[in-house]
Amino acid sequence: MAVLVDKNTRVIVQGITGHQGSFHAGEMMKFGTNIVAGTSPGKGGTKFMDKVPIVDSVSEAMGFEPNATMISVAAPYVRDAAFEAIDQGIKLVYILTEHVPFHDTMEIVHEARLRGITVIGPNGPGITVPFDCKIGIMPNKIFKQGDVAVASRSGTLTYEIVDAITRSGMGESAVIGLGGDPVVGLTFIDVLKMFEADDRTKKIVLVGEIGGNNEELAAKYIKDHVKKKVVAYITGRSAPPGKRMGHAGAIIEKGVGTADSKIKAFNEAGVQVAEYPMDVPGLLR
Amino acid sequence: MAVLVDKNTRVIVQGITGHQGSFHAGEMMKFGTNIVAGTSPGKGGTKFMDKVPIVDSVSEAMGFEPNATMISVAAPYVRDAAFEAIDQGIKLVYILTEHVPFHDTMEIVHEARLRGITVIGPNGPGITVPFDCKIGIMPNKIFKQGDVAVASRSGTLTYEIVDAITRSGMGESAVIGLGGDPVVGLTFIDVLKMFEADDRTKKIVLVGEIGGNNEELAAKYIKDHVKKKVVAYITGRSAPPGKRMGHAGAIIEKGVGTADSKIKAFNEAGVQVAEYPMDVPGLLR
Amino acid sequence: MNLYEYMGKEIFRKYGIPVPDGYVVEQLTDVREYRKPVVVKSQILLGGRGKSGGIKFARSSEELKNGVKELLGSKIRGLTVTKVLVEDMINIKHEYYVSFALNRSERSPVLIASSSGGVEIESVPQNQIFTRKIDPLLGYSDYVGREASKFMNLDKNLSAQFRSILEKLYKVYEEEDCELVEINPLVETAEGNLIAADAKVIMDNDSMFRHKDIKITDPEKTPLELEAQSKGYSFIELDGQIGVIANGAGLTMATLDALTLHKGKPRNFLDLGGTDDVEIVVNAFDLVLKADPKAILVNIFGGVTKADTVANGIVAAKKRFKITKPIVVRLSGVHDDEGRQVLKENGIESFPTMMEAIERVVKLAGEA
Amino acid sequence: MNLYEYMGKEIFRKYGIPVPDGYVVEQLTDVREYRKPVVVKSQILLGGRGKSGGIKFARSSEELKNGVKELLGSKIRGLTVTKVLVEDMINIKHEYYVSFALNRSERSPVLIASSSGGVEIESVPQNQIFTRKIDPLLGYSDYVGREASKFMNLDKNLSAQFRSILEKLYKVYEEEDCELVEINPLVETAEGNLIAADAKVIMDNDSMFRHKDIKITDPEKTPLELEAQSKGYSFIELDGQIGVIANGAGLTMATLDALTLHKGKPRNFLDLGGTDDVEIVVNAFDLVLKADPKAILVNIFGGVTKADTVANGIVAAKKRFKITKPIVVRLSGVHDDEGRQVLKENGIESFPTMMEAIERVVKLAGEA
Repeated sequence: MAVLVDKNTRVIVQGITGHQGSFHAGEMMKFGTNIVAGTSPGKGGTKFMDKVPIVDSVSEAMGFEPNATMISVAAPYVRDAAFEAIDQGIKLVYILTEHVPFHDTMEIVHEARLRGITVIGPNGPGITVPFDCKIGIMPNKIFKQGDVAVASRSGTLTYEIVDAITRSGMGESAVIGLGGDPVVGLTFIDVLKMFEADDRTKKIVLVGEIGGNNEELAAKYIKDHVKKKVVAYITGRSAPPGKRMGHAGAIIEKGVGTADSKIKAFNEAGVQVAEYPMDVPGLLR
Repeated sequence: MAVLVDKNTRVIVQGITGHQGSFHAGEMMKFGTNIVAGTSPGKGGTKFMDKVPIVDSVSEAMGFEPNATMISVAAPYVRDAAFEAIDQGIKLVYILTEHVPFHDTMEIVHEARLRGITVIGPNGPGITVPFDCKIGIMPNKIFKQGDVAVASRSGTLTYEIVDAITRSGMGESAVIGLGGDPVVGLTFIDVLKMFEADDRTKKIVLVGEIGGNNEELAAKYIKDHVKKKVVAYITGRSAPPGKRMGHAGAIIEKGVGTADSKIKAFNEAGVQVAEYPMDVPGLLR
Repeated sequence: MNLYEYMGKEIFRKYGIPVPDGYVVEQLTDVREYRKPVVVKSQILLGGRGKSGGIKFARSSEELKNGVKELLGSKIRGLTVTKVLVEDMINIKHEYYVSFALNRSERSPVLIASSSGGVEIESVPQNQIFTRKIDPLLGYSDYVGREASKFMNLDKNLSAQFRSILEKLYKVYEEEDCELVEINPLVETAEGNLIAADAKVIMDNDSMFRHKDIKITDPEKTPLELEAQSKGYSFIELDGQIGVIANGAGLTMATLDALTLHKGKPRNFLDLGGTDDVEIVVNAFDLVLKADPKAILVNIFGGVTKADTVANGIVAAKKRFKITKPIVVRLSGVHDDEGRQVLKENGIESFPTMMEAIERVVKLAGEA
Repeated sequence: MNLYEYMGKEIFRKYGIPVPDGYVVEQLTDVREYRKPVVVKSQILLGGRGKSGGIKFARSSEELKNGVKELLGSKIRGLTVTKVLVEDMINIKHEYYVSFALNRSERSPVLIASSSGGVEIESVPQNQIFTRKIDPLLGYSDYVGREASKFMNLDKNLSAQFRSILEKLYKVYEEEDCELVEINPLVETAEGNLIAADAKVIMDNDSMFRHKDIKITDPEKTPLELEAQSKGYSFIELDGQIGVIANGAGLTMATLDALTLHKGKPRNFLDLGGTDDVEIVVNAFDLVLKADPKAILVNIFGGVTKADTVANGIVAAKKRFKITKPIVVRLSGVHDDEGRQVLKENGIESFPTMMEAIERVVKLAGEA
């Protein structure tokens, strides 16, 4: 298996008939993702795009032997949908939804961890392994198969950087959006372990932002454990303290988690930090 | 390691200064159990029997590197004590206390399971592996080292049967009291797996009682997976339906879990069921 | 701890589960003015009250008063009705069943639901019953209710009501430390609303330290059992002639089993528990004597409870209560020799094995 | 969502955490008869109110009225005081600190406690601060409080009170979906009681669908930010001259960063989010124009938000609001060619890369 997913990954979409769910399920199928079923309570028995069976519950969807799910339901219902997937033992749970209360996410993430289940998100663009499998909302066209693995706390900015990498002639082995919330399923350290173990991956890009100490911990981890080349970009340098920049995760708390502290930590770990997003490909060479 | 514990097991006693805790800690030490510390909030800094350090919390007790705990605190405080031990990652948690609300036990047992922690009890006599380690309240003098493993839902009755085995000239490889409550940490199937895998154990005795379907499930498991000789005794044959016989676990519900159903299940699995407790050694020959 | 229907419904109301309006009547003067059709329901802890005549329907002031008069103080299968619940009659369109109970082997709660309610759930065919294990850490969540709704063919409106009730019912189960919460029947009214027409709530006795507001005496217990409970003994009255005192629930049960196999009939179950106090033994005799057995068997395997302590207790009890009935004692385990010596000195028969003691006490009871 | 002290204390009271008796005053006529010494506290969301003169002590009817008069309507560090809390004065023997907050990297709540309260916790030496991760599945349990009590050297009586407060405070944290619950100072009174002299409660904005009873406007937000919030935009006013519209929080932040590195000063942060609706673009312009920037930069990487949709939105906004200020657009990603064509036809400058657009807008803003 590549990073977390591959061609054999069998995906369901919880909330496949919703506005977001249906659009992105279609895009994922175009990308090559094997969507085996979708759930939409009350709409069981119909088909999505004349092809993918729609069922009423994850319990029924288990008949299609999924091992990953994309949750695309409104924020108040995410806890229920995630618990439904965890209860059935689905091993990879990606939550697309934004504005999930972080107390719900804490419960989801801790339950999942103890059961050996990986949670991606919430409020991130998902995971893409070109061209094995995409679970999430990244634009299909920016990818090219290659050896650069990208992990990011941001969405659009990830696309910007992936696009720059692709345009520069390189390609991606895996791209994971951790999610922009204060509590998300994966840390940079979690994905660094995966990237380091992944044969396809030769170089690693981390896209961080202000808030929390995820980047600082990652820098320390890189120093001690990562042999592959790592490059970083940090956004939010110009953010005034205490102002909330859209991502709930990006609050500068009491001087911890500033852009400066993160850049310093990376530099100390021998990780070059790009000044502008488009400088990333240059640093990878 | 023998079944769950051995000479190297490092035990703490939560509530070591209580009436029960101190008495049984003393007995355990006489048996040879390696008690490395005891907790008693507010009494930290003193010693138990001039020997075992007393500390205020499990967190402090971790300095003595325990890997098992005996919880002997009053029922309303068991949940707190068990969570304290689970939070510190102690791998074997024995709960001596009776009258623990079963909703508390459900939480404790499920949390522990997910973390790879074994819970014995509540409301059972614990575990004894002669003469490596005893965690619990079984009388020291009834044991003899041997090859019979005993698992029981009852306390005193266990002693009666162990005593009979010892008097008959045989001895025990391990004795586990599952506990008499409706919800306990271990099932007969759990211990059958351990006994089957244990080199010292050649023969197995299960002491069941009315209520639940633990025995029926065990019988099926024995038929399919257990090669060692198994003998059983079931108590509560004469219990009138619906009467509560001291053990909350021993309610006959709606015709399920009667003594007859259990005896029948064992017989079908080729397990002989003793009519009287003292008949057990005879069946083992 | 089995709660009366009206108590269960009070809890349901507190948690927002719809129940019919009603009030409790303990004497005729409690009856309020008749306004609309009501049901008068005896508050006893037995299934099948209706069939036993414990429920009356009243469509007039006259019928209401007569119904209450008839039921209050009446006996239903041995139990005296001291309270009746007067409740608004509801227009039943359909009856469902729903409960949360404990699945012991899974160590988890289980949801049981069926479209076939209003009858004992055991009589409903398995394929009409939805059962679903609830992970106690995940708890009840809406997806479980959606699965149940689908199984039960509930339409959108009913499903929404049903799921809202399930969520609250699970809260009752969890927060009130219940062994069982059951609504049978859960009624769909002619107006399309779901309402709990009955309430069965069994709370975990061991949890009562968290629910000090709830104080009822278990009506299934005899006065002697209640006395024993208040004194901290695990004690059950049975209908035989041989009084039994043993230590440990398992050994006590095994003693009853062995007695029964020897054609002896136990008068009671009494578990001394783990004790080392002479007075606890003496008080145990007090209880057993009140049950007026023909002979008394004491079966002790000494451990925490030392055999000589029990022997001293027996001697003290014999003196204090001037017992003339035969007492047969089996002592084994810790300090058994010392104990048997004490008994011998006081002229009380004792044996080292359970079988000898049982044979002896059965014989003595038969002669008495 | 930052709650005022008096709101936090209402919640504390509901959960049984001891707080001083008090009442809120919005106008002089709300002041009640003076009975005993009180503290008059301005209700503003700033630390260090005391030092800024926002707290008055009143030991007479006169002082009470004067205190309220002085504070109501006064400005403290830019914020107008519209409410004051009049509260019984307490006899302070010692001040402690306690809070539950989120530890992001552990994805867990953390308990922070100290014997050195009444000051900003950042100023307390690390070795006087007790911190303990709470496993969100195990939740807070008494053993954590015992560990904290020991660290803080609380005697038995204080420890019991403290642990009872901790248990309730964690309930507030969990049930009210808080980012932070803080009591600073937690006062030990001369009488030996612990009482919450202040209350800082920050609720998770994303959880407000569960807390519909709580409705306050964030006083830290400017009127324009509040307008943006009501319209569903993530919008922050800054003090520069270049209006910014981008899509995605990360890209928007990166845009501000790049602008700043180019000596450009952003007037705002505006994240369009994932949208494909022309009107959302138009309304974004409305907000940015109200902030009166010297030039406007639009930075779009097309994905869910298609570049041509944004281009159409820009054209529509330009017409509707008759914009004469320079607009510089960067379009890339999905439908970027089509989008740039639309802009070109309407005389709006656009670039394929972020750097070109940033250099251009900084230049234009400098000239404006």
